[in-house]
Amino acid sequence: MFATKGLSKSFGRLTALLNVSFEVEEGEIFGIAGPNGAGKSTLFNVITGIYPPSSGRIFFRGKDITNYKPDQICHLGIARTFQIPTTFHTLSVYDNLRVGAIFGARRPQSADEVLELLGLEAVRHRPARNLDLYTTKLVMLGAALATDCKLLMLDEPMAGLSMAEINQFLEIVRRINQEKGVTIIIIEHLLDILISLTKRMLILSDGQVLYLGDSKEVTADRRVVEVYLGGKGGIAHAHR
Amino acid sequence: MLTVRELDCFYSDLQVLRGVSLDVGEGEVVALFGPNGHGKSTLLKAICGLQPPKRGSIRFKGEEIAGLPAHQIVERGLAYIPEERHLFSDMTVLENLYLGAYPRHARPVLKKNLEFVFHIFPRLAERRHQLCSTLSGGEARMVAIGRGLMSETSLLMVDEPSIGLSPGMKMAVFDAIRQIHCERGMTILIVEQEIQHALEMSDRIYLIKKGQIAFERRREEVQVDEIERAYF
Amino acid sequence: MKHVNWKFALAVLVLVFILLYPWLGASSYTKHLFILFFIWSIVAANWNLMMGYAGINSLGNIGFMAIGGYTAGILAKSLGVPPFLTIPIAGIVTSAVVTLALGLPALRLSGIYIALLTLIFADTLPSLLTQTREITGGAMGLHEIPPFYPGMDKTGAYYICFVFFLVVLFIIYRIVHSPTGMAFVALRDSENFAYCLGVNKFRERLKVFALSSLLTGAAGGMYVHALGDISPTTLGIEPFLLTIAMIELGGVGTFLGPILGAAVIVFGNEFLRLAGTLRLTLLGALICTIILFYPGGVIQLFHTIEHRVERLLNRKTPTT
Amino acid sequence: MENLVNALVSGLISGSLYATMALGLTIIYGVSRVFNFGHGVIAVIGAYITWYLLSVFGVPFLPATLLSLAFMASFGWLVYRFTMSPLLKKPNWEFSTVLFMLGAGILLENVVLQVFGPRVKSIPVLVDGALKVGFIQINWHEVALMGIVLVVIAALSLFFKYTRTGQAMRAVAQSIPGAQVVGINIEQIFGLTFALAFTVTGFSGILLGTKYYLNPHVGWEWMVKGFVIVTFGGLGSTSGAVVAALVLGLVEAVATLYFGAIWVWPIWFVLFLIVLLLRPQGILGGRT
Repeated sequence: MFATKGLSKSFGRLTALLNVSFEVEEGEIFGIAGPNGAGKSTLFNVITGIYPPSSGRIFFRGKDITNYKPDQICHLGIARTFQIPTTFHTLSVYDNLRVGAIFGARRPQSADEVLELLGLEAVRHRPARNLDLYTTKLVMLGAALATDCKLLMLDEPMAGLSMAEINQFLEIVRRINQEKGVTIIIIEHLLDILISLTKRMLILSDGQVLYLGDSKEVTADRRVVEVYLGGKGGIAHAHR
Repeated sequence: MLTVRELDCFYSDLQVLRGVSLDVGEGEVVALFGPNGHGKSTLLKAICGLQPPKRGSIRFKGEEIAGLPAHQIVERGLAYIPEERHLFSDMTVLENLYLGAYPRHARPVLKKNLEFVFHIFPRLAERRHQLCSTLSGGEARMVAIGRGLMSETSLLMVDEPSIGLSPGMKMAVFDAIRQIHCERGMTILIVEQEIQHALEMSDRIYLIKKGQIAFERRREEVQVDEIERAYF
Repeated sequence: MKHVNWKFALAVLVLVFILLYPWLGASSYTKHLFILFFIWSIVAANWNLMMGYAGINSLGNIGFMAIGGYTAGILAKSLGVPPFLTIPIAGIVTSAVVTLALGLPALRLSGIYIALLTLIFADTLPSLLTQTREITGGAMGLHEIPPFYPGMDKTGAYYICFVFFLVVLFIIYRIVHSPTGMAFVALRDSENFAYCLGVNKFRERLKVFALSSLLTGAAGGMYVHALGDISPTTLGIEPFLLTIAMIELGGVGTFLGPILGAAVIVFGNEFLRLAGTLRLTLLGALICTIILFYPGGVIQLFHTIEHRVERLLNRKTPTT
Repeated sequence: MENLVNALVSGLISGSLYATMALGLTIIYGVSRVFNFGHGVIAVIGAYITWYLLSVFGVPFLPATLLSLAFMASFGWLVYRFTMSPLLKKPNWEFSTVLFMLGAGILLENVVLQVFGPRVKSIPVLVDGALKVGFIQINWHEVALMGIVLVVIAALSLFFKYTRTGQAMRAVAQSIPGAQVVGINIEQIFGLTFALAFTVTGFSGILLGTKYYLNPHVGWEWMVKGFVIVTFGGLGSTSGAVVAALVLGLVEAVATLYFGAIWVWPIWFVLFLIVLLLRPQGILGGRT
């Protein structure tokens, strides 16, 4: 349902993405990982139209959406969250969701549905600035979800959460995927979480595809281990 | 030489560091490991004054420097080489290096330091009149490190020097850092993803996870599984 | 809930007072001041809608008002169009001209460029006016523009402007509390997130730009029919400064701020007349002082007082 | 033909004066990103102080100018230290500094009006007589002005290239974190930048005051021309500002010759609009 073909992005002389191609199936949870500076967030920004790609194409449900603007991409059914917890901090929780519902979905009642789905009724009238990290992340997720998206892109949603919160959050991600049939692309740093959550994943390194395939086999890939733990075969390799 | 105690640091409302304590002794090389987004860079930025801490103490050569503006910290002989490099892109390599010697105490020894920089990075000597915006990633990294050395520093903090570089360039950068330590006896605090390389050159390591020091080890005592577990 | 009620009561009280004022021994002069207050608070409120809510750093709104004023004046004087038509036409013409010539280009630009472009736009108008002396009266301006209705007195003008004032404020209130208003808060809090949730900044801003210039142009029309004349001095530095002062003094980005600011400035400016030539010096100093030391304006002062009073009351309740 | 050539020559002269006018703006913007909406009045103040020293105390031109520039430098530093510095630390500083400087400009304009009165003043010309080459006639005074402008521009570029402070200003303009990392005191450099820019602006006011009549309000017109020039040349670009000033000086002279002075402003506006739409980073500003 979603694919990129030969996507590249450079900023001046810096190449952030080079020839990245992958496909995501309808209803799938697809993982993206890679070390810092590998180009994961840039990939998200290019897909959601914040930066235009330098070359390559992006397809969503058979439609070429390369060079679409972020609001157009949202209206087609792709929503995203950000690595840095971002909400509209002067608006209430409910109004945060309403921004997505009114402008993204053009269907105000979707805000109420999301409020219920994520169990945010209790904090509905609270201003978004006074929330703990976990709830802030839920609100950000909720606003994205309220756009009636078909594809949800999550950028390191678990960073900074406690183990218990991570498990709770994973449960919610699975529910969104199963109950609402939303396809999900998730960037996550902790590989074990990604392995348990996804069937397939993409590993980026220096802006290029290092690994694309079955999540279970990723730790067996020598190059992946190398990238994560440093050159010369990595300490893990040297140790074994 | 550097003593950090109970440091709390915030990124707007988000607490990034929680009671971090760390020591770097004179002449030591200390490496800081930990997964991304867990506070390594923030710690370096807090020490060098770019991201003032909310609570806690940072003592450098016995003086409290927490909360001082960055330029006063540099003047005390502490240099930070940012991961993002922050070069002056419309200036030449040489102009960037000269600006590295901006603190007053660095100017009398400018020549000596410049020679040393060109000694460890001969490539920069060739490109001294080139604009920084036209350099490759590796060369730009060299300028950033060289600029830090120019400030006549006694403690060098290097943030992810190998990030985004080709394998060959990575080796060159690590060699240079090793040289800086061996030939100048510089005290170094390094954040690095290439654990193997960083481990080889360091005396001690710290591992940061979730904004806290998970453990501290001498190089001989490092358990590789321990690090692996923290990352995966 | 209680404090909402007393605020509402206060607002009603003020409105009733304004409604009855002509019968409470108002002089022709004080009625004139109220007319000025009605019109300027509309100009200020619309400017604030652009600047404070939509983040459009316009410095040309006085120019919009002048375009509306001249349009209405010329239509009424030269072509004999009745005022109930000239005012809407003034608004529409202003909005069309300004949105096409200024809004479409300016809103694609960022920050400082909007300020530059709008300021230079307003600066260009006086020379255009002198250039077209035959219809605009050049530096002399237009005089003896027909009033709202033949034989109108100050009380008539007072009530017409008052109704206009209420209608425009109601419209602005609705915009601020509409999805468009929410979009601006969202854009201010996090532009990229709003963008990715489907908010089109350019379109929302253009809407506000068109509407706000329409209402400002209409206010210009009200101005010429209520006061009878307009000249390039309307475009001068003093009205510009006065309006900026109203918004800053009242509180940027708040609904009531510019209205309060307009009240203080319009009535206060009369006292300032005593200061003679020092008046502009004092105004400049006032604006600087507010921006530097009290960026929230009068509204913030009210909020602080309100909080203090509430806290005082809360502290007393348990003890008594 | 004769008229055209003379117009071009006078366009070149006013263009070089506009260039010094634009320099102060672009220096402040380049380093601190503050757009000085009180710029014109600063120039006027510089000119008035010089005029006052010249005509009331009979101080010779050179010391009068130096005294006035010393005042401008300290004034610039004070303005930064006590108004811009706190404002820059608040959110929405971009527009609040604009409004503040606008308010301050009007305040100062009226202070000038109170102190010196509304009557037109003029600073005496530096040299009398005129130079005649064929049908072209240029006053020696104007030749001197062009020479001074050239010297000022050269001196500034040497300052930015070779002095420690000048390099630090460029460094701050290019990367604030980079400047912090090498130990540059940002606050100090910002303050010095304002001092320098006010000095240059005051000087341009003095030069303009020897060619045009001086009144308390003339600064606004100078300032708006400065705005258009720096936008043309690319905000923060010194060389761009100089070239743009010369081009616009010529355009203005030719437009006045063929269409009359009344069309000068609308033409500036249209040019400005075109530049903004085609290249918001300015004709000569390469980078955004």
